[in-house]
Amino acid sequence: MREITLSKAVNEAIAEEMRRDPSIFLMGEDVAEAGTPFKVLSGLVEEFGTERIIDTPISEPGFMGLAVGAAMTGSRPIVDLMFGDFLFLVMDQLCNQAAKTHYMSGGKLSVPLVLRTNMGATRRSAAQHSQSLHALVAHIPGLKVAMPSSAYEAKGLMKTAIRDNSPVVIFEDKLMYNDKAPVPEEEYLIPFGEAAVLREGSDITLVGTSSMVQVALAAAETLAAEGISAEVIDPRTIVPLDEETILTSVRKTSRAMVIDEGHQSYGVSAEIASRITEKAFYYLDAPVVRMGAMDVPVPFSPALEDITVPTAEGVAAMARHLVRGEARDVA
Amino acid sequence: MREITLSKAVNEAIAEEMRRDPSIFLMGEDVAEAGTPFKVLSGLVEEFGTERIIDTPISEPGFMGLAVGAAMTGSRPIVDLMFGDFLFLVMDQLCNQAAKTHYMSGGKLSVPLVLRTNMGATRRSAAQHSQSLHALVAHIPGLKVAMPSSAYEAKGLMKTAIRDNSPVVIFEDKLMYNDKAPVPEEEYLIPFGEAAVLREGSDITLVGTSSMVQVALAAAETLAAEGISAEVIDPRTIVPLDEETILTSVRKTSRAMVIDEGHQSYGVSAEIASRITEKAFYYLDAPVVRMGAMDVPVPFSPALEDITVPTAEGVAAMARHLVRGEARDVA
Amino acid sequence: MATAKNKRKTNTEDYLRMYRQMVRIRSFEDNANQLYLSAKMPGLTHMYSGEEAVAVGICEALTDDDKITSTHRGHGHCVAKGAEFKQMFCELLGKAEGYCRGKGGSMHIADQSHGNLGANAIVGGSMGIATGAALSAKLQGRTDVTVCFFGDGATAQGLWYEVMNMAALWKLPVIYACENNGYSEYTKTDEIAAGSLTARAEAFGIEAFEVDGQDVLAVNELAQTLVARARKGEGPFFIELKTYRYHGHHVGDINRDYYRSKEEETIWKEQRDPIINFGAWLTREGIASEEELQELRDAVKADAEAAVSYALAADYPDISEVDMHVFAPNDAA
Amino acid sequence: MATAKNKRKTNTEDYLRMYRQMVRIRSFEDNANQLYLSAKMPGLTHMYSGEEAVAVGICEALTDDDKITSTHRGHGHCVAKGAEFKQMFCELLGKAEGYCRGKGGSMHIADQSHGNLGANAIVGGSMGIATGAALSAKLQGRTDVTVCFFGDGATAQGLWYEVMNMAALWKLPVIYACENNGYSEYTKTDEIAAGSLTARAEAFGIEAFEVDGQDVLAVNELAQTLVARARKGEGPFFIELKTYRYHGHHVGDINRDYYRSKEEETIWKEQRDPIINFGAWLTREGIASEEELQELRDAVKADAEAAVSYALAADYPDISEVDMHVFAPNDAA
Ligand SMILES: Cc1ncc(C[n+]2csc(CCOP(=O)(O)OP(=O)(O)O)c2C)c(N)n1
Ligand SMILES: Cc1ncc(C[n+]2csc(CCOP(=O)(O)OP(=O)(O)O)c2C)c(N)n1
Ligand SMILES: [Mg+2]
Ligand SMILES: [Mg+2]
Repeated sequence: MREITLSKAVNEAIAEEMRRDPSIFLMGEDVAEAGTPFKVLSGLVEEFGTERIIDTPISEPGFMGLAVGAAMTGSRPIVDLMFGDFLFLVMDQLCNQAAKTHYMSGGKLSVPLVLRTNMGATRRSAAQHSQSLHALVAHIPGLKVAMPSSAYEAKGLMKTAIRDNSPVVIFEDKLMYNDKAPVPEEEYLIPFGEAAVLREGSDITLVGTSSMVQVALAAAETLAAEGISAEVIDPRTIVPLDEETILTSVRKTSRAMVIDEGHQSYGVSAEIASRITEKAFYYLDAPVVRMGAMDVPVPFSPALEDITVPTAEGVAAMARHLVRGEARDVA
Repeated sequence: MREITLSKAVNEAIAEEMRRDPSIFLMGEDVAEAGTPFKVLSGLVEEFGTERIIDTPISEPGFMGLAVGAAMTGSRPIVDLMFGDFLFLVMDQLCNQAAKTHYMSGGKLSVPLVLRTNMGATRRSAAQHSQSLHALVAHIPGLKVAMPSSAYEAKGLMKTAIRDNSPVVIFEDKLMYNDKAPVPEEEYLIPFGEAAVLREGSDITLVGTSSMVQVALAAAETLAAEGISAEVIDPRTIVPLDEETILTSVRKTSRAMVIDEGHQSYGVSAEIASRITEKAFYYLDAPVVRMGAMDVPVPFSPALEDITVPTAEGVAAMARHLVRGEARDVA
Repeated sequence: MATAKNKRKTNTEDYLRMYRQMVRIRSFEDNANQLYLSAKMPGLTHMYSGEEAVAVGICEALTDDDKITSTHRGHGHCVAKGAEFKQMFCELLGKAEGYCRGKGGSMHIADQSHGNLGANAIVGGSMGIATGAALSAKLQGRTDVTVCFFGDGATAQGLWYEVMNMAALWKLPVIYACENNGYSEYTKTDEIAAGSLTARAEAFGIEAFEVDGQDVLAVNELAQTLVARARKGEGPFFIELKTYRYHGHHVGDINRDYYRSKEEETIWKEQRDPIINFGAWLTREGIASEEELQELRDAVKADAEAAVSYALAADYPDISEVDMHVFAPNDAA
Repeated sequence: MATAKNKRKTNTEDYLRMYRQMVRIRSFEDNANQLYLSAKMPGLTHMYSGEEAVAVGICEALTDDDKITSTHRGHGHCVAKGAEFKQMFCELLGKAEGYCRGKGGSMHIADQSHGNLGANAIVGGSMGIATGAALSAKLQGRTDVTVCFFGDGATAQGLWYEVMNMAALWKLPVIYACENNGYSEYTKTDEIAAGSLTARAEAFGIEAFEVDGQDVLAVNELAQTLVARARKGEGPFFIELKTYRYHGHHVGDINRDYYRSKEEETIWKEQRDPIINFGAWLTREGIASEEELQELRDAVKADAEAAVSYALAADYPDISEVDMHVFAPNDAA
């Protein structure tokens, strides 16, 4: 199968959907000629014109608001938010308006919009351009949250997001834009709420999101060499969350770790770990352990930044502990 | 000891601190003559004048920003945010600026401000005036988060918050403003990061935050009548979190529930439950179970709203399950 | 009424409908207030009484395809845009037959089928929505116009400036209608607003107008003109409408002496009431007799009371509805 | 330079310091760019080259007690407000001796001890901070003034309108200095800004000024006047400074043809360079000879290179610093 970059996969998904449905448009800063700073959208304005690929002023709350209103009235907007850190600027329009409109109107109005943004540290961009803020939106009822971990998922999830009738926030890992993966030429969609078992194993379940899927897979590889068999699960969407696939795995392996690049405390890994504990407790041989980013603003200095995010070595070390029953004082 | 309302306790805390330290001022909408819509601040403007009790325009991002700058330059602002739901409007200034300034400046600048706001549903105020959004700020490194559960705590925690050199967000339960509790005449502070054991017990630990402390205590009362002894713990601050007091309790009781009024998914209860599981796993006889608000926007209709939040009966029923070992399919 | 005097040609039906709609709003609010005072309404609500000419003057210039966005003080807009009493009172009481199935209540009330995109409990929260609806119309090649209602206090929200900029850049068919009732909750807006509201809109290249918000014909005349121009792509526009709210900020705001005087309230109520003044004009101009108007008012009153009784007796939504409508259904693939 | 010609009385020292500060900024940026190109600098950075007269003209009108807030394009403000090369390069490279102990990097660089409240990676993010610093000065009875630097693109952030309103209402000693370099990243700001920037400030009752941002004396003269007036409580003020950035939006923005022409860049660089033009004026007026200026430039260049070498050799922070400075220490009770 051909291999394309995550960046290209996102571009294709949007182009295909825009060809299919004229009510779709995209808006954001420097999305048209510039094709975004990451060049993910290059070429779209040439095909769809500036009426459908709209450069906005630097007004995140404003264009997020416009998208909500447009979505309520027959359009299907895709909002491009250049950095995930700018989510803080659009929270009111996203969480007080978009997320609640369908419910507050008793189902009469709906808000089919996609907010595409990114996450991920270690780009030496410091505290305001490195955050992974998916936990915040996952907490708000009414929003769906997708976290692709490869070009393949990025395309399939984006297409599903665009067709969904509810607001969807999709987080791309900005360090993966150039990573290639096999992506079919034929059209496909990836349904929401279906986790992928990316590697089968019997000793421990590693649940990883987005960027951390690679980390989990690398850790599994290391562990395999030591005779420890790790199963790796990628939830793909954290809202809705495919609990069953995760629980089925943990009931088999009896051990689990959850790895996520958001800050660990009050983060996404806590929810997944809690559900495992609540619903598979009597199968567990060891505590479910979380690994998230350190609870510090992301530092600029490479010497510091690199130690704030989970690594394959760290995951493997902890998994070893858990499997060998050395976990009494792990965390 | 005299009993005063939570509202009065907050008022006293602010007045005492403003008398002590002339660099403190308070700003927000309708805080001066009106004393806020909840009348919590009545009388302050008469004592401190409109220079220190400042009515602002309806510009939450704006005055939050002003507070950050004022805090960096020798003042100690208290920001009054009328409803916790408006947090979404101030997230950038709070989370990208206030929370990160000390760190990003390598410790050179600091932002000693207090953001006082509220939480709590069942006031028939619908989805945009009923949220309990403390999970969002607890996730952001650099912010401390206090959640008083009584007049006594409201006063002691507010005074500590005002003296803290970091940004503190303090959530008052708007349904408790008229609840009275014994509050000493003499000055006292409640240190951050020290949980209170409000009731001792041996069979199960109930960790409750803010409004849910009353729910936990009521459940404990019910359970006591049935011979089940519940220990009730109030963390008081969720950042920093007094893990030790909670773990000590769970190591004794072997069972725990965490009750919090935020939405359950990706909420505060998940963090506390995860820490218990991670660090006291081998003491647990049952899964740690969370109870949060339903994952739905808060509905207006009383018939619906009342069932979205945890109740004493619901907590007691689940605790019974856990203690009697009937928990295999609880959650 | 001076400006409208020479418009006698406009037909009687229009005049009487405007009068009737204003009376309906007043009547709705009087009943809502009673429901609050008798503890039959859950929560609080913000009365529109006194501001009727704004909502009616503007909405009478709109078609059902045109959109509006509303505010926390939204009953007036809802009635004016074509809603029925029954579903409105049901919503106010949290009943299943309410426009939002009881999930929205007073602060989110809207007859969505008539283009009302919702009341909003976030001050200024609908400014983006309205502008986006106008963008959508333009992109989809439709000719509907959106009116964004908001208060004087809401002009302090930065969102407004962001969306005005985009509306002006892209010539969107949106009309920003600022109901300047002089107050932001318990504070005179003059104390918290610097400079001039019309200048703020004009700084973005937006044409701005001021009009007496108590004069339904003046409001309607201006609205007709601007809606027609916006429909032709000459928008956006800004209108500042001077008006007054008769009640407190919300039904529970009873003692208001500390922020505004009884005298001020009396002057507005007695000399500037939009319904009384328009009624007097209608009789003066021989369009309707006082008896006919009285009959109309009585009929509306009876309607409202019947709707209240209906709503009081109506069912709450079944508790199974609590987790319905969190997500919109997706069409089967 | 016309407006400044008749200010020959201002002393030579001031002129030369301004010249030197502009050269220092240019020199800092040239080295930063080299560090990027040679892959020695982590991440990206936004060059201030071309805009030197803005930061220097304004900061030379300030005392050390006065405050500024800076932007993502913040090296120029940092130098102009009194920072040293060594700590700046250390910060740029993430070293422990940087002004922020390596935690901030280019986008948060600031010599806090000289009243720089920080660069900011959120466009417009410091508008509230600057206004709050001014509020603080007023409340605490201090006389310091705060200058808020931001770009033309940042005027699209609603926050600005919110804080201008409060600054105007409360007469705060803050000066909003808009560095209008014509571009918001890769887009001409004209295409995304409606109306007039000065009118936007004026709509809030704020006095607004336009000045040639390439003319350091013109900038300085205006700044002197406004700072003095702000200190007396006559603020706030708004200044729009027309200027130009020579490099791409950031160091990685090399191919710029699709959004601006080489010709345009050449005209600004050759005809409107603030350093060349001011140097020519200094020699024309007999204030310094070209040799003296060359000597000054060489000295600055040597300084900068020494600082770069120092910074390259300096230590990274110890990893134990990673969780330091999350919270500010509290005084022992
Ligand atoms: C973002 C936000 N801030 C504050 C409030 C609280 N609040 C509700 S109405 C109101 C005053 C609004 O004044 P105005 O816009 O003039 O409308 P009016 O009530 O006069 O119709 C305030 C401050 C809110 N609902 N939303
Ligand atoms: C809130 C926010 N939105 C977008 C960005 C991305 N961004 C960085 S600089 C910039 C352009 C800023 O333009 P301007 O304010 O004119 O400053 P200039 O770069 O021209 O100096 C943008 C869009 C950001 N950093 N913050
Ligand atoms: Mg008002
Ligand atoms: Mg610019």
